[in-house]
Amino acid sequence: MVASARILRHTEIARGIFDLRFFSPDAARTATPGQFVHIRVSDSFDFVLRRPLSVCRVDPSEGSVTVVYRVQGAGTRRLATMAAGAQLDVLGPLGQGFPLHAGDVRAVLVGGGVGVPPLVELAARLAAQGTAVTSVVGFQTRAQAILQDELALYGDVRTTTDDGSLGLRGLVTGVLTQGFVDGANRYYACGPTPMLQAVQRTMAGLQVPGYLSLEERMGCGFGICVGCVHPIERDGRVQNLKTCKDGPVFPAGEVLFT
Amino acid sequence: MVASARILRHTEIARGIFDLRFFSPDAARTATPGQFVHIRVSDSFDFVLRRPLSVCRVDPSEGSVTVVYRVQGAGTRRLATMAAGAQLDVLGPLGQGFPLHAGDVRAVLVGGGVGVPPLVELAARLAAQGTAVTSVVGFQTRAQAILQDELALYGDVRTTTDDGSLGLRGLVTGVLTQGFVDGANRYYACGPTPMLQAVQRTMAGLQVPGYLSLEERMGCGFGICVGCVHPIERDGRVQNLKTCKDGPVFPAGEVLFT
Amino acid sequence: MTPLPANDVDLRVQLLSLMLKNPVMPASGCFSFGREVARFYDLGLLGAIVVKATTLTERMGNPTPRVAETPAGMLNAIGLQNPGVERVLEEELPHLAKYDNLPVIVNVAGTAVEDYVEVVRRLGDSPLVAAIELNISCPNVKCGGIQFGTDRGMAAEMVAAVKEAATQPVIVKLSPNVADIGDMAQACEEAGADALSLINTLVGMRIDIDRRTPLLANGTGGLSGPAILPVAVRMVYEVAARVRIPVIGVGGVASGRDAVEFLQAGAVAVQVGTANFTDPFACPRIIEEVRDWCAASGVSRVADLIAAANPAALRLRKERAL
Amino acid sequence: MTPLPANDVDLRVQLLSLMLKNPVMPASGCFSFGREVARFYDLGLLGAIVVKATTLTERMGNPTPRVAETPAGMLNAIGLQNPGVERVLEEELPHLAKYDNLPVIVNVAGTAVEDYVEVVRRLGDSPLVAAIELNISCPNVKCGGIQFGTDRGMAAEMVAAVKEAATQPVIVKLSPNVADIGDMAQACEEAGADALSLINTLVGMRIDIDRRTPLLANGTGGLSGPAILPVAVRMVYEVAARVRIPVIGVGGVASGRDAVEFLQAGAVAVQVGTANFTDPFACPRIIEEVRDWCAASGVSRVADLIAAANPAALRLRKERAL
Ligand SMILES: Cc1cc2nc3c(=O)[nH]c(=O)nc-3n(C[C@H](O)[C@H](O)[C@H](O)COP(=O)(O)OP(=O)(O)OC[C@H]3O[C@@H](n4cnc5c(N)ncnc54)[C@H](O)[C@@H]3O)c2cc1C
Ligand SMILES: Cc1cc2nc3c(=O)[nH]c(=O)nc-3n(C[C@H](O)[C@H](O)[C@H](O)COP(=O)(O)OP(=O)(O)OC[C@H]3O[C@@H](n4cnc5c(N)ncnc54)[C@H](O)[C@@H]3O)c2cc1C
Ligand SMILES: Cc1cc2nc3c(=O)[nH]c(=O)nc-3n(C[C@H](O)[C@H](O)[C@H](O)COP(=O)(O)O)c2cc1C
Ligand SMILES: Cc1cc2nc3c(=O)[nH]c(=O)nc-3n(C[C@H](O)[C@H](O)[C@H](O)COP(=O)(O)O)c2cc1C
Ligand code: FES
Ligand code: FES
Repeated sequence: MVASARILRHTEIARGIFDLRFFSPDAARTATPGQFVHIRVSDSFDFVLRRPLSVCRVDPSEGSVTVVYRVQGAGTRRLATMAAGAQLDVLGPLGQGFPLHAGDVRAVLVGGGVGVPPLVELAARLAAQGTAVTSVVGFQTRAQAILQDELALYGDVRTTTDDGSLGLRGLVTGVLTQGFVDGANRYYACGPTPMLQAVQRTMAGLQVPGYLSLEERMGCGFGICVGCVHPIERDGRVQNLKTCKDGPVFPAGEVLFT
Repeated sequence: MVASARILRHTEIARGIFDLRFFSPDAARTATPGQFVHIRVSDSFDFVLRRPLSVCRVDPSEGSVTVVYRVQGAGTRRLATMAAGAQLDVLGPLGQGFPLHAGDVRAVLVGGGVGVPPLVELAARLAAQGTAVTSVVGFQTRAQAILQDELALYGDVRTTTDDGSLGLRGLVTGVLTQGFVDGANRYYACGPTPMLQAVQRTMAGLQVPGYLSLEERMGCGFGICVGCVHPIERDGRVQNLKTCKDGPVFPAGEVLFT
Repeated sequence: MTPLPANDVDLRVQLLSLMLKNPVMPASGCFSFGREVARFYDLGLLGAIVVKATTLTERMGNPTPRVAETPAGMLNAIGLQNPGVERVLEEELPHLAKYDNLPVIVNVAGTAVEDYVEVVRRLGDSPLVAAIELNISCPNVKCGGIQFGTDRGMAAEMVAAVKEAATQPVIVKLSPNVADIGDMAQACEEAGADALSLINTLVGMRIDIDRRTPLLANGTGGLSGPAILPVAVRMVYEVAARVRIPVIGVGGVASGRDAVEFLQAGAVAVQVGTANFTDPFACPRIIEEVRDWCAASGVSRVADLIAAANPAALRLRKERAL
Repeated sequence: MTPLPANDVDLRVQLLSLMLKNPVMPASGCFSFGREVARFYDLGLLGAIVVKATTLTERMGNPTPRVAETPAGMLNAIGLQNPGVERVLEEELPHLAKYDNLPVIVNVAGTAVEDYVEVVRRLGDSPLVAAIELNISCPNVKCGGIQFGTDRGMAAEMVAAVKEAATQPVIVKLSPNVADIGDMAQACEEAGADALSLINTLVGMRIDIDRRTPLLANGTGGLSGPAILPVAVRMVYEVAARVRIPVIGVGGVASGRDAVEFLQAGAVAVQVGTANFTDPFACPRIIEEVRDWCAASGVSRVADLIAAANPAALRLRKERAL
């Protein structure tokens, strides 16, 4: 659950976006797509909080887990300085990932920015169970587009960018039309909150059920601080559930936005 | 004055005691024995204060400065992890070193523990100006004895240890007899405060003038925080002078101990 | 002092009528009700456990973001989210019964004296609850909490009312956001507090300069973590020299050395908060580090460290022992 | 917001009658009288300079150790060592005359109201002194200093007395060791303060556990550095929304982003203390980092950042401008 994991590979795959692979046989065996790891970027008190990063790929045979992250602030900047061979303090896998439904014929995956990484392992598992996968991924601009090739291994990928520098200009929801989601049993979405909100609304209109992976600021990452909650309507009442423990993935129909 | 200096060599020379050589042509040219450098051991806020370490050797031709330090607490422990090739944030040389007196025939050098390092460069300069050098160095135990060979290049070295595991058992002052200091024009001492106090008393009794290098906790290291003062009797009055700027070396006769 | 074998160190400390197997316990709100951490290690290792603040009725807490990082610390504005005392008793505490000698301390919060009293009354029926920790120092709720902790008279009134209702010992948790902590401590002692714990968090704020707004949805939050340790040590030192009741030290404990520092300042035990987030194994690690430090320093009984650096507090302790 | 060339950023801010070339100045006691730092860089780069606390007569200060390191901070207990106002005027300030547009702010301390008044009177004759900073918040001297800063009535009395004697504007420096900083700020405003600076240090302690005694000879000391930044930002935010006089932010500023955070909280300028010890070039570096942040964020006038994240303070600022 907590491990000092050796970094196997650490490369910049787009401007300021890194692919980090570390050795953690247990996590590689047990992690499911949508779960995350909670990484301590330094033993300095400058960073008393760990950083949550979604599992992007696991390779149980190699015993490796891969995360893909964007340098955002001081912590990820520090993380980016760590070289292959160094030891990383990793807690996880944590949380509830994306539930798979064995009978699904077709699933639509929607990702925005650094919300795309968890969709890769998800696409692989869906494909493995025979569910057809179509992905829609949105980025600010071409230079920040990531993981389309990886997703393309498992099905069609549509790309949008805010500035039109790659794929369609506009938001991912622009792609989510009746025709596009035709035949889809389910959708899975991960990305910034405004995107999730728009996707939830659009897909509800198109009557496709799905799951959202929420992003909240975390203290502990495993349920003891109650910092990361999100309002969820469940069992007929609104509850502030912990996204680190009860989530980050929730049924889209239960998620409330304010 | 402030430099990012490359570490040229970093080796453990006794249990928990390190020899650190870094590249700093300016400091190597200008530093005098008894001055110190103020080192930032990390850019983490865990260490908002720099660490003062005495200049042990300079090599102007190589552009290098050497310090010798003992791992004491968190900061020096951190410093000890830095490898040759890494960059070190060094401020200095700082403070007033040991004054040399050209006509001196013989000088006695007294060092205790990690107070010994500054005596090495001092011994070299004294020898170069034709002053005969005798050193008395004290350590807790044999495993912590350092720099006797270096000092021996410039004259006789007497060693004492608290436990008798090397040289004479007891304190350095045990060596400082009338016969031993015979013909000495001056003494120079650096070490823990109780040692300095004892040496001051003993040498005053033997009527040999000298200098003490004081150790006080420092904030800034260059005179702006007024943290590092020591009571000095000068110009007929007691003043709290800054050991970082007015010292760390003071004429022994001026130094007050409480 | 000559070193000892680590196994020869007696870690026990006495807190009121409780003999704790060691002086380390998690701080309220930084351990939930223990269930999550029980996946990581045996809670039976702990000296005691302090659970999340409990109020009379369920509370949803504040909007998010509720946490932010700061240099050597963090801010939180959880806002006392908890399921209310009934569900705490029914759902959250029972799993703790299986641990041998694990005193359960329940942190109690509210907005009015009557609420506090009622929660304490209901907890009084539970044999599982070893002590009450009265949280009059929560900076993150609009009404209640901290104002009791920064007003001498209100604090005393609260403590007296709760003491009357309580069947278990009452530990009062003090706020550091005051000009004179010793005076607050004394007020609580005089009003009947059985022990004190300090400190709760300092009020702080971070601003998201790119969005030009406070980072926490609540605006301000409580500052915790290593950053506040020197403030906490100072307050423990001052209070331990002022009152005769035992003091528990809280604030920034992240290592065995930190724990020893609080003990020497005059605390009989320490609570560990934020460090649990950085390192889920913080508490058992700190216990082992205390043991190792004692062994290396030749200290055979950790209880001998209490107030060792605080002569006035030591004198009070000795008087009390007579 | 579209990025700008760094040279297009107007860094000037108005502090009372002074137009500062930028909002960054060293904090009192963390720059001595400027002579040592002048060896490192041109002091003319600074927005202003605040010099070491000055008392009526010479003070020797406290015994050593006077400083200790803490997580993301330090403690100090200097105890106001300074040569007294006469020698400050004769020996320490004159070298500052050579800098163009470098307002000199003299920090004044003492033990009794009359001392403060007398120091201020003597400084009144010096054309070099642009403003007085009244230090009613020094935690490190036995009598005087902090008790003025933690008692509403005493603070008001002090400010009124000093204002009567002063020919220069009076900035009152507040202590964070209070339960209600807004109330203290208001008391000072009502008593006639021209501006406020906050915060001074929090009272803290470290113990040398191997020697079993407080690390500082004075026992307690003042906590400064990044650790206290969130406390300072919160207090600036609260005070800026409460008083109409300008506020200067102090506490843990170590980067341009930190300075911007204080400005957005409502400060018109910032003081840099402890960071000067970590990095002798901290002040000019921070000025450049503020410039670069503004340029990257498309902010053409740094003055537009003042209170940008504090709507209530912004409203007060606009009212004042009318
Ligand atoms: C469940 C989950 C999964 C995530 N997966 C990924 C991923 O796969 N790839 C990726 O690039 N990013 C991911 N993020 C976002 C990532 O955690 C933040 O970008 C990162 O924590 C920022 O840290 P920092 O030190 O760079 O920023 P700082 O601003 O220095 O961080 C300060 C504090 O704020 C928190 N924080 C800052 N921004 C965010 C944010 N957007 N979301 C949550 N916390 C934040 C940090 O964790 C830290 O506690 C995920 C977030 C969550 C909650
Ligand atoms: C002028 C001068 C020259 C010195 N030269 C040498 C030398 O050549 N070799 C050597 O081994 N040591 C030397 N020392 C002592 C050395 O500075 C300390 O051992 C070191 O700073 C301890 O840092 P730390 O992080 O390991 O300890 P910590 O305890 O983590 O340090 C915390 C703070 O206390 C200060 N501190 C702790 N112990 C001392 C001490 N004994 N003296 C001064 N400050 C202390 C640190 O600088 C730091 O600010 C010198 C001290 C001074 C004042
Ligand atoms: C996320 C969080 C939640 C907290 N909740 C409570 C609480 O419910 N009741 C309480 O008395 N203190 C609460 N505290 C304060 C801690 O118990 C402790 O007093 C404080 O954090 C200082 O200790 P630390 O520095 O070890 O974290 C909370 C602290 C944090 C960080
Ligand atoms: C060594 C030292 C000496 C100080 N001396 C004074 C002083 O003489 N007068 C004063 O008003 N504040 C004094 N202070 C407080 C600082 O001016 C400042 O308010 C405080 O350190 C917080 O800022 P910082 O975190 O940037 O250091 C001193 C602080 C330090 C660290
Ligand atoms: S992050 Fe602590 S409970 Fe979720
Ligand atoms: S260490 Fe700051 S004045 Fe000497």
